[in-house]
Amino acid sequence: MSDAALYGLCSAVLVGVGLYGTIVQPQPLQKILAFNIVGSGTFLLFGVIARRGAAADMGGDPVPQAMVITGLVVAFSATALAVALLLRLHDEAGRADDAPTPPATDDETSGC
Amino acid sequence: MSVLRDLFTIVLVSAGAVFFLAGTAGLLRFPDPLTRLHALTKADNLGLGLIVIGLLPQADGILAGLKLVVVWLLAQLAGAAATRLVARATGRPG
Amino acid sequence: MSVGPALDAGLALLASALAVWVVLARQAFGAVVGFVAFGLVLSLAWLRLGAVDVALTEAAIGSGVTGAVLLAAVTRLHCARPVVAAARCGRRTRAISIASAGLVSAGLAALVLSPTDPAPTLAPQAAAALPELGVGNAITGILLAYRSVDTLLEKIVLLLALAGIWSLARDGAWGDRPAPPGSGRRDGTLTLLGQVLPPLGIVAGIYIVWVGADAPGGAFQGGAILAAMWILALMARLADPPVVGRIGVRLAVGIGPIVFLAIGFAGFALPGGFLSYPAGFAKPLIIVIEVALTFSIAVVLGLLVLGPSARGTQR
Amino acid sequence: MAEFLIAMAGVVLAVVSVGLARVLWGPADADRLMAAQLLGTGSVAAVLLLAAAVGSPAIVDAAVILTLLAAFAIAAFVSSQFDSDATADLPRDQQQ
Repeated sequence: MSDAALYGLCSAVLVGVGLYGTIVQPQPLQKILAFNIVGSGTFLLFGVIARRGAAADMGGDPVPQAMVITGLVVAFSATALAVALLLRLHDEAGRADDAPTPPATDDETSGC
Repeated sequence: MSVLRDLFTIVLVSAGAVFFLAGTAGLLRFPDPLTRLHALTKADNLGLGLIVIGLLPQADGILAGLKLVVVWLLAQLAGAAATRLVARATGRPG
Repeated sequence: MSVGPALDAGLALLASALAVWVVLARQAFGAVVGFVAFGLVLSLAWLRLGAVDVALTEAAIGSGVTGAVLLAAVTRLHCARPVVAAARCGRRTRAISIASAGLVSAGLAALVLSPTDPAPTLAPQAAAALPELGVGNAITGILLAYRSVDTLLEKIVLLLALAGIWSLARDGAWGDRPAPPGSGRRDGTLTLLGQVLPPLGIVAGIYIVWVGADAPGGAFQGGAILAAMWILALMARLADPPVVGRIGVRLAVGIGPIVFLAIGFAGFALPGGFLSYPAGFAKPLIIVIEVALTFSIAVVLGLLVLGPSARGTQR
Repeated sequence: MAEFLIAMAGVVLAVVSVGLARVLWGPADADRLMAAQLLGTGSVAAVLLLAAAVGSPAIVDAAVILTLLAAFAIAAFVSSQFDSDATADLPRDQQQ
């Protein structure tokens, strides 16, 4: 089996595992991680396509590789935003715990 | 000459790998966090160091070799500081 | 070469196993550490796939800076009560999710195993046009010349994410300093690390940007290293986080896209198109854009790690 | 020679990834982090070996980045860890 096919299978596994985690994982932080794994799997798929397009003295097609670099940066900014939202939610929940009646925070749980 | 050079690389790189093995074994088998940290630093310093020294004859040019040494020094510095910080985080006075 | 495939198989297995661990771990800290390890393994996989540029980015951003954000977040979440009463899914939901995720995986695997022949590639075109740009690294050429609109929009995405994070600040803290990373406790070792590592890291970051024209490297990777060194100095309390409302901070954040856009619009006047470079000036313009971008990327990534403003953080 | 170096990269990675069992077992968070640090050092070694095998000096840059950011990630962990120690005994409204 060629290295491209091997990593291609790996990317398929990563997307599946990440998708499962995104749906099933109850902890919001791990949901974010699982979603990032879906992203990594997708990027790896791009890497495999790039590898197959190796030509002109290059190890791989540079166009998908450049798109992955862009994608990694975007994925990071989305993750940072998601984590900041989560921390803020956490602060609000912690504050609300001291109040007599906790407000509805079931947005997270109702999806599951 | 080239045979001798390759032999040097093979011996030192293998020795480095052995230190990684020892470090991992220590990390898995030692009873408490501080002794495990002790095992880890062996792999960090000696394992990587031996591999870098072993690779030096394979580097083409002085600059490339220098970069290898810089990587090792950086790893040393970072590893030493990180070890102390982790030791502190285990909750005992470092 | 019989050992190569074995190494590839090992890396693919390790990555998959770590992904499973991250998704199924019962304890968030273990999951985060697993994720950082997963990033490391992936950057090795990228090296094996011949994509050194991507490996550098994955190591710097995918594993390093993301890892720092997650590690800091997980300790903050750890020491208090859980946010939401985490409802576990029922057995039926699990079964349906496993089936659908498996279906997606199987579909992707089938696609991967039936490659088109000849494989589509733009490598020859990219290589043929490179001498015109005067840039040796095809990926830098693509990011800053052929598909520079993507790169520009990506910068805008970074700015949007930053605006989103800043808008999570409480009313009283609006435009003030973000909380410094870590704790207020000074520690000798941390101070030493904060004093010694950033100078070396800044040299390494600038070097990575500089070689990016002709060898793997570039603005993203270099910018991420610079951002990490800045955050390290802030952790060691060698500097204070900036007051984000200040005009200087806004300018630092925007200078990269501004220069990019200015040169882009100048393209209308000179060679006749948005983001097209006049013949012979491609390389100097690319370098100007790259330097401005690196600076902005470093500042934005750092501010993304710092998070929203918080009041009363000056000690 | 290239084959030997690639094989050694695989050996070091295999050895070090066995240590990842500590991420699963713990018990302390520091143990999990130690396993990750070991994987980091092992990856740096593997990258250097691969660079020598392929004969591409650019790959060494990946090792530089990995080393720098491993130190950074550990500092991030430890300094936030201090945070939870330091504020654990404060009343809640003073933690923010």
